[in-house]
Amino acid sequence: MSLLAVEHLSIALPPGGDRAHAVEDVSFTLEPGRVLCLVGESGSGKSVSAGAIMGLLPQALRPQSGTIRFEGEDLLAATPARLRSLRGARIGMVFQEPMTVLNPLMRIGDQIGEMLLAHRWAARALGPVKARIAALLEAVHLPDPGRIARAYPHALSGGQRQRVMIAMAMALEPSLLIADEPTTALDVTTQMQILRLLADLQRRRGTAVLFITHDFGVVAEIADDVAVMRHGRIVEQGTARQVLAAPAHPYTQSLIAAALHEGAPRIAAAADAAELLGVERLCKTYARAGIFTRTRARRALDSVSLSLRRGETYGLVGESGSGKSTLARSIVRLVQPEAGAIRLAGVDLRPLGRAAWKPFRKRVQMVFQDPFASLNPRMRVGEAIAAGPIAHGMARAAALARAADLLALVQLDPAAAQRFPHEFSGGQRQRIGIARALALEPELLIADEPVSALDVSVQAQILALLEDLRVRLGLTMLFITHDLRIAAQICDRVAVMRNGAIVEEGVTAQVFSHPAHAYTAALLDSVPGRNWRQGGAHG
Amino acid sequence: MRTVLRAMARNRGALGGAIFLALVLALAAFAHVLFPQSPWDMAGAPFTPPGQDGFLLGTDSLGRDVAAGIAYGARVSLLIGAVSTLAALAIGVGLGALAGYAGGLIDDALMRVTEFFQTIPSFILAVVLVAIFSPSLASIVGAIAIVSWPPVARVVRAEFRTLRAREFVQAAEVQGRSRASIVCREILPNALPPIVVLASLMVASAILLESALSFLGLGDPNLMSWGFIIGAGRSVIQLAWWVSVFPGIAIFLTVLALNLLGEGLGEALDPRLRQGTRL
Amino acid sequence: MSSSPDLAANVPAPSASLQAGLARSLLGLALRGAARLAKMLAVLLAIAIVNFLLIHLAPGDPATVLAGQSGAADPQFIAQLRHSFGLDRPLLVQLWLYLRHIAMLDLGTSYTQDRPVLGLILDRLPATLLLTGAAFAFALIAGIALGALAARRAGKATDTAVTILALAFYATPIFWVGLMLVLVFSVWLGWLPSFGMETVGAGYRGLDHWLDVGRYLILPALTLGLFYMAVYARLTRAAMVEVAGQDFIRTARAKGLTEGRILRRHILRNALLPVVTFAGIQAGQLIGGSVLVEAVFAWPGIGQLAFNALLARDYPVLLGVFLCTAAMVVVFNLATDLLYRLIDPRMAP
Amino acid sequence: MQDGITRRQALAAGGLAALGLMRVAEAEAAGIAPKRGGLLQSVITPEPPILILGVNQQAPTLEVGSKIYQGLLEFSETLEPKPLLAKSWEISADKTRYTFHLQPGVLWHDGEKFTADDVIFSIMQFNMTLAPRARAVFASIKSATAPDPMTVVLTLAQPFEPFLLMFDVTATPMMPKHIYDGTDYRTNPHNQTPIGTGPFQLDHWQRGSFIRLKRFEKYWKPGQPYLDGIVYRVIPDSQSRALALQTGQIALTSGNDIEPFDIPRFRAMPTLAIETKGWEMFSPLAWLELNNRVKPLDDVRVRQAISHAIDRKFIAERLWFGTAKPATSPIASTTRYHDPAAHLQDYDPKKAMALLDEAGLKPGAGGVRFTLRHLELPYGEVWTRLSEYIRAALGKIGIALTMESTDPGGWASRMSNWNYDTTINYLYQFGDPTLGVERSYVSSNIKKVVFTNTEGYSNPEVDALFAKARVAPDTASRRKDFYAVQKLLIEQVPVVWLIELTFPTIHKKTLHDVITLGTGVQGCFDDVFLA
Repeated sequence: MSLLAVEHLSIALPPGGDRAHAVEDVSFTLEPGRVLCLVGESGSGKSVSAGAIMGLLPQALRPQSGTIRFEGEDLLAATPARLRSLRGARIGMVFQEPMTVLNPLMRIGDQIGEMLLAHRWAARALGPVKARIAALLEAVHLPDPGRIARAYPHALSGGQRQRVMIAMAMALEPSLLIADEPTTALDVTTQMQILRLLADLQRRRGTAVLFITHDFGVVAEIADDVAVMRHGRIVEQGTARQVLAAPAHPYTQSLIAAALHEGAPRIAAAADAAELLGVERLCKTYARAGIFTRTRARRALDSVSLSLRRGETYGLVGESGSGKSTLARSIVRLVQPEAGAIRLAGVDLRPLGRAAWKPFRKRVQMVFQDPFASLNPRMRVGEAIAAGPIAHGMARAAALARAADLLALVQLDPAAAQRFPHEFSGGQRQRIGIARALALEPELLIADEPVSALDVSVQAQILALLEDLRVRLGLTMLFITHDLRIAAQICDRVAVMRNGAIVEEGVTAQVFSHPAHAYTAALLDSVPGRNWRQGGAHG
Repeated sequence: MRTVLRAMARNRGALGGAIFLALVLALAAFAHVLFPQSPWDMAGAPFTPPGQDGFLLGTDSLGRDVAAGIAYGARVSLLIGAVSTLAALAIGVGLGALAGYAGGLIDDALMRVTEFFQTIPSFILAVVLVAIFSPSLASIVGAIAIVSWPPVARVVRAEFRTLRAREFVQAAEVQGRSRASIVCREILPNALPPIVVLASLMVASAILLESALSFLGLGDPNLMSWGFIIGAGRSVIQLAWWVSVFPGIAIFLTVLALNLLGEGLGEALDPRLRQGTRL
Repeated sequence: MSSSPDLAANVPAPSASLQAGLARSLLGLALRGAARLAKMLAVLLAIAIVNFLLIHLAPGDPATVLAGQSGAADPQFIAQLRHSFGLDRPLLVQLWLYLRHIAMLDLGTSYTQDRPVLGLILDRLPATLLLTGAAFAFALIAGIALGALAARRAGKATDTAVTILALAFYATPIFWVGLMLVLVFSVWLGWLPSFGMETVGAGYRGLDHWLDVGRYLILPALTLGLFYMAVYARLTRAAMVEVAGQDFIRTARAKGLTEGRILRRHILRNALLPVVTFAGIQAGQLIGGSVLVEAVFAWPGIGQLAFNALLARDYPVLLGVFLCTAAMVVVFNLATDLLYRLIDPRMAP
Repeated sequence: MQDGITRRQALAAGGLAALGLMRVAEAEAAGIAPKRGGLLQSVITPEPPILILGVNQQAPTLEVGSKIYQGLLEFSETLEPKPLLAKSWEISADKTRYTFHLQPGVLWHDGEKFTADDVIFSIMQFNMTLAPRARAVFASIKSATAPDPMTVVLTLAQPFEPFLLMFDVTATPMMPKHIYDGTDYRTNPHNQTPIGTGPFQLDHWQRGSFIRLKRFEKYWKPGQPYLDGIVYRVIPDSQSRALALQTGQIALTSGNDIEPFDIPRFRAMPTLAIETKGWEMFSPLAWLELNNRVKPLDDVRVRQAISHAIDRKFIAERLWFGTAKPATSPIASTTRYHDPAAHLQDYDPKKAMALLDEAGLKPGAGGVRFTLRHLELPYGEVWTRLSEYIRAALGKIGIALTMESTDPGGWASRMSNWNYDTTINYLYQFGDPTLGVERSYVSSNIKKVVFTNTEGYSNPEVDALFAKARVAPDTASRRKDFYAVQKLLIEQVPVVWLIELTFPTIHKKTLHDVITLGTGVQGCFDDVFLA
């Protein structure tokens, strides 16, 4: 008997949505001790499926038909009290966003203890509560469990909180653990730690895991079985080995291709091209100073230097908080560094005031990370693109005509100029953002995590577009990303940042194949699916 | 905009509020048609109960028609509510925008000023201001504006701070746009929804504040306002309950309508609420 | 596992920050306390200056008023009064003297009552504190209870009823509520006294005295409290609905907790934090509202003192009451802030 | 006449007990004997700032202070002097020397003896310093001597017929010399604990709440006062006061305590008695004050027109619910020297309009002839209603009023700076035109001070008549002058007299002998009793 058997599950969406069902005729099984990855992009119905198993769907969503059998018992027919007694005790769950899943007003120990108390019958065999809490925290490799138990969530980092969540989910040794994108919000190194922890616990305890993810790299890392979902349906399922090696469905193929980031081989820019942008010993400290309040300074940029040659794509990689975005924003004067120099074609921009900077605006443009936040929701797309040229003196009519051309350039319908941003998908919006940046015909394009907010399949398209435009328009590009796979795909040279400083810099292939710095090595080691990737890349 | 209207129409409370407000506006606009005589005229015998001698809502201690008073009072209450709100918005949006956009020392200084004004109990401040500058339309509007702007400034500042950090504003900055263009075209339109909601609630509280001032005898003596009628009628409440009860109901309903409208607007303008997150 | 267990330890442990924090926390607390105090004094100073200037902008001076009240007056008499009040000195000198006296808690002497202002205020303060305290407690408790009820039954008839009730009290002029309560409970039903603070001459002692005061307190405290009850009910409901949508509530459900426990331990605790904080800041406004209520119910508090002083142009009293209420607000804000820091671990030093 | 009074008073004073007995007899005739005991619950509005008479002369201070302090005399409802701390007095034939014989055995509340020194101190020092009204009269005292501890002799520079009126407690209270002599009267620490000779002494004052007086056990009238004490509750809201009276929580209200519109309700209550007597000493007269400097108010026809436009009966009956009387003369009908034949301009809007036409003030757009500012009197609601009535009434003859409201301070300041067009004002007349009426009309009193001739009316004829009446020793010649000045003023309309205010005193019928004097509730209450 399968531990979990979902059969012909359909869950209706409230009327008025873009489709009738969140989940439609979904069936899969999970055997004891195995890891099933439910893979799909946003809106594919994977999280709704998990919610249905836990009985934690929003009120608007109700299962319409099908069954969910857990250890032989139909969960859809179970009473709320019965479900409650199963949740936590027999089925544990780990969520995506570690920063918000813990009650900020309750000590860690109490939050775990509360669960043990709620399932007293299940916890009784496991010994005294306090000792059990310490043991659990120890098991997820949290240092000084006693102190952690007394701490409040805000004192813990995201990775630590996710460990607490895992400890909590595993507290009563459930037979099923549902992990809903548990590593998506984490930095790569932390992500890998959590994945390893999960894998380790799973192996030792024999827990079955339903792992929800959008990343085939993660699948390669952890899955025994895979089910790929799209638009509420399962399009392909099988063992991980089988699906990764020979994806049958085109959608699965595209997802895997996107995860591998296989693109055209890089044609390295001439090494002797002239320098376009030079950054020298740039320093930026964020400080909150007050007369009485303690000054808490944070060095965001610690004497950073780099040099971009004309025509190259320069990658800046690092985890969140490493200072890469601060560097990008410093170059376009959204942030004002207190020391160092930023030379564009030999002119130091740092000391320039707002007005003196204006001519350089045309030469340096930026594409932003979040396509939903980077467009003014109350401004027509055409206006948004034309606003820049108009500000630099172009006639309005000409600017609007040019906006239409640019939309065509980024492969959108020129009629889009008349519409508002909310009428577009994330990928389309990012194209608009690129069109806006190109409207001023810049020499240097700074792309700050331009694809990290997009679904993997869309990421590939945007990256391809950027690469195409770069070549066609002869742009120089500073590309910022946390994703080493993307950097490897499109950058001529990369710099690895950590704690506001560049720890290593060089030609991409060189850096990635023979990292000189331990941190670079750790980063590379943390790329999910790296073994599978290497395998895939070589054959 | 159309979606906002549609969302509002779905909200029964907001719809009711809007309809009632339209009625009050009509009453104010056509007061001189419905009651050609001045509301100050002694139209009948003092203390005529409601319904007698053709006085729908009775008369007061001088034989003035309460219904006429309420009709003309609608003008005053709405006028004071609207004008003082506009004045408070002008101060609050100006200072809040400056503080939120400029940040740093300017922000710090302006916020201290705002805090300062929030520290003084606002009703006492309003009473003092009106009393000192002697009660008149201008002093009442001014006093209400002065005690009502700080919340606007705080909301606008918060909006400006968030919006200023939003990528589309940074994109505009990178485009090399002027500050005026960024503030007026990028930030302000997006900061408007909470301001609009706040404004409708402020009109409501301005009407309440005006009525309280009038109740204490600090109203403009040349204007027939609802607060004035209650103030004049409260002393005869045992003799002629209708004099203070009806204008009280008028205030209550109008303020209620404005609140419903404000909430409806708030829900309609906030997409998160529009989806109806409920427990 | 354990290909890199060291990395987990690399992440700064809470212990480190806690330990280091503990050492610095005392200093930090002291510094923050000093900062707060300095800010408080600055606000008070600003209030004193502004009030002083405002009231001196007023037409008419107390000497004229007093002269008028004595039934007849001659210029010599007025000059004599002006001199004895120091009104003939330059404004800046008057301000400087005023501030210097304030620093020594000397708020001056009432023109009309010939008594130290501080004494007058202190005489009236207990009544106002009792009224506002009772109103505040009632508003907070009833508001939170109603709000919680509405949030728990969101979308149902109870929710609608509570929402309508809250909106109704929110939209009704406070003085009008007072009048109507008097009309119903004193005039028609005769259950409760309509004015004053105690039965004078009854000579109650101990418990009887407080029961007596309690009877007098009910209507004014209700009048003042109902409006704020509405505010807190709405806030509580909104906060609870918001908290109920947050991730950690889903976590709590996933842990298999009962709905009751989730409501009490997770939703309510988190929702009450902003409500109580807001209420603490709002408490200052209660003092303003008490002016109206004290007028309607003849409650012998400082609100009434202020209004009478205003009408009589008794500057020192008015300034004193202002300063006093502002000081109370500042102290209240400070207390709220400290309380907030105590309750919310995120704000701990 | 003057001698007559003296003789009669001397006789009456011969037996003080007789006076008391007479009252008792009156009560017994009604079937009620004075009873000792009981606490009188009353109300005081607004709360007096201090209880020391002289330091403060406002009505609330007088009402409470008059139980604690006493004057040499008190005055009947017809304003005839009656003995109090002075058991008898004589006036010399040339009307310049007044000899007072003091009541023996009078003690201050602190046990000290009341003597002639206290009297001379009170007149020549205390009240001269503090009270402008007393100063104006007492300035003409040539000498004040005490031949023996129980006798005071005052010598005037010239005759002053209304002199005795100054010895009521409300004008010249007797103050303890041993406490105030040589100190700053205003800041004397004893100001918080008043020491008088009255039947009641201060027991407890809960600021903002109540003032409780208790019986002074060593009061000089044996067996009196009857009441154990009096509680004055502070209730600022008029409706709360009305409720308190209605529910029986208080037994006595006076002055402005009860708003006029509540009077009909209380009239209907069988347990309450309403009296309008007891204000004869003050006889407050309310008028519409016209700034005679402002055009077109400088035209007598315009002033007459305004007088014709106002229906005084409406005001008395509709606004004051019958507790006020339409004014008929600048000198109130309850005051000495009122001319019963005098009458003001009739209510006749047509005539008013004709007068305005005649003055060349034709109606313009919307029927408005001209616009004036009107400063409201900030003394309470009914005064606001009065202003509203006047606006309506003048509106009918084409005079538009723009209302301005202010607080008492602002009002007093605007008045004393003559910065107004029209306003409402009311003044006490203090029993004699020389004391209370003259000040509003003589040109020598046009001052930038409130309650003087602020309207700026100036007429040598009026000046002369008042001056003559001031020093005339006999009543007959004074009467002639005052009748003449009344006629003249009525024709000239320097201000538009409206109503004579008679503040109703409302008390439970179980409370007896409340109003027996021309000063009403500002009497000492030593014979008031509950039964």
